[in-house]
Amino acid sequence: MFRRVELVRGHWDPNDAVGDFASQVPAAGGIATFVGKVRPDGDVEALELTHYEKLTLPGMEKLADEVAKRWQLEGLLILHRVGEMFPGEPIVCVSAAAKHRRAAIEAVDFAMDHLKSNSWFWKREKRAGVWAWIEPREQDHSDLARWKD
Amino acid sequence: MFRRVELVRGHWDPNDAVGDFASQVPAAGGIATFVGKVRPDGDVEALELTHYEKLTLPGMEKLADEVAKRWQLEGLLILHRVGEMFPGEPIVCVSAAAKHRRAAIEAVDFAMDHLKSNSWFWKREKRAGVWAWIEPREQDHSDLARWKD
Amino acid sequence: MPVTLVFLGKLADLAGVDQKQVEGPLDWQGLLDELHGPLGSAARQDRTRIAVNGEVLADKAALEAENGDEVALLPPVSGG
Amino acid sequence: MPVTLVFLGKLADLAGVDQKQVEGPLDWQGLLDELHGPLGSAARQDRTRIAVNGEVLADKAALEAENGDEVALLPPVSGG
Repeated sequence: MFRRVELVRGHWDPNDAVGDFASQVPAAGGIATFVGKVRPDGDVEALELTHYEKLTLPGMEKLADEVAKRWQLEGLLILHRVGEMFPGEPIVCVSAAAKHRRAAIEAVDFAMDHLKSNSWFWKREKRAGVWAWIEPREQDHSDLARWKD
Repeated sequence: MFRRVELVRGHWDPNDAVGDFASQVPAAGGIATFVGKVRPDGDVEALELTHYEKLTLPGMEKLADEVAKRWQLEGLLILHRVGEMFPGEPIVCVSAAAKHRRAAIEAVDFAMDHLKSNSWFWKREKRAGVWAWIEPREQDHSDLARWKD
Repeated sequence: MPVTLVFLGKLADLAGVDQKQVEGPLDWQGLLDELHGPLGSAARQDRTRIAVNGEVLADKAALEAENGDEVALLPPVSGG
Repeated sequence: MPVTLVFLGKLADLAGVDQKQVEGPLDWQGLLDELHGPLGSAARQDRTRIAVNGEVLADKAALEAENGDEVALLPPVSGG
């Protein structure tokens, strides 16, 4: 299985990454992708994602292991931006290639739920020049609960 | 809501289409995408998708109406190739842009299930120089049943 | 201008043509009279649908086509 | 080389620094003695986790760090 799991430290284009990924998985019948962006929500001026070197990327690798174990994939791409970014900029890109459609879509869905609520990222937003840390959201925990066996 | 629903008649790059689509939905927090290709399965030499002018595209438009009614989207892209194509070539691309992740992913999942089993396409494959029509698959009907209220 | 019959998918193979003109008016029995052998059997199958000018009939036995109409014979879609 | 404390997320704001060196060995009580005011309260919260050299402790009260170790204080991740 082709696999690419990385932290992205500067400006990037997830669409290019997905194009490269697609060329690596010629045997796949389908590729599902999710790209998350900094929502241009009213008054958010900037967003900063902090990570912890010793946990964040290793945690993403473990997540990739689990996704690869649960679904039969031809390829898996997990890219997550860190640092300071602005509304409209991409934060995360997950892409899964599989022989069958459902496997690809479910793998992306699962990886996104876990990246969002169970990965070592701390997020703060700047509004009106003031930074504030984002607390966990209840929605993320209910998203995650969907995958409990 | 931005919306693009089309039949594609020649060679195409879904990744370019998704890139264009993304630029049309600046307010979206996330974009989910599925791209289906002609599976390079052993001995399939070519695949031909027949459509019926008076039903196929109108049916895809109706499907887009239903998706837009069920989920709050910023944009919806449904592209489906017709004609003769070869293993590895893209057949279908569905992309949904939404404020929230789950809406985008579910909209794509729903649209794919309905495109695959409930749209006016007839498919035949060429193996060892001989064309044969593809019959409906049971799996498609069970995929579709997931969405019944 | 007569009624145009349009054959989709494998029905085009069975008909040997994609389209055929027949004189209207055309009802369900009249259509079956035009379709011989395996093509007639395929048309009778429950899962084969009929559309008139792009409207799929709920009950194909209710077919009533006039000259100028387009009658499409639709086998089950392929899926997958 | 002493123990390195690493403060993540809002704990870095409360600490006023991202990192701090303290003399080992360091157990849970020793760590709390280093963390004053709101930082100490945040560290005590159930949802704040502790990692030693990249291994998250199941029970943070079992902390046993030696000189050279890196002890990270991890508030709840942000999600969304």
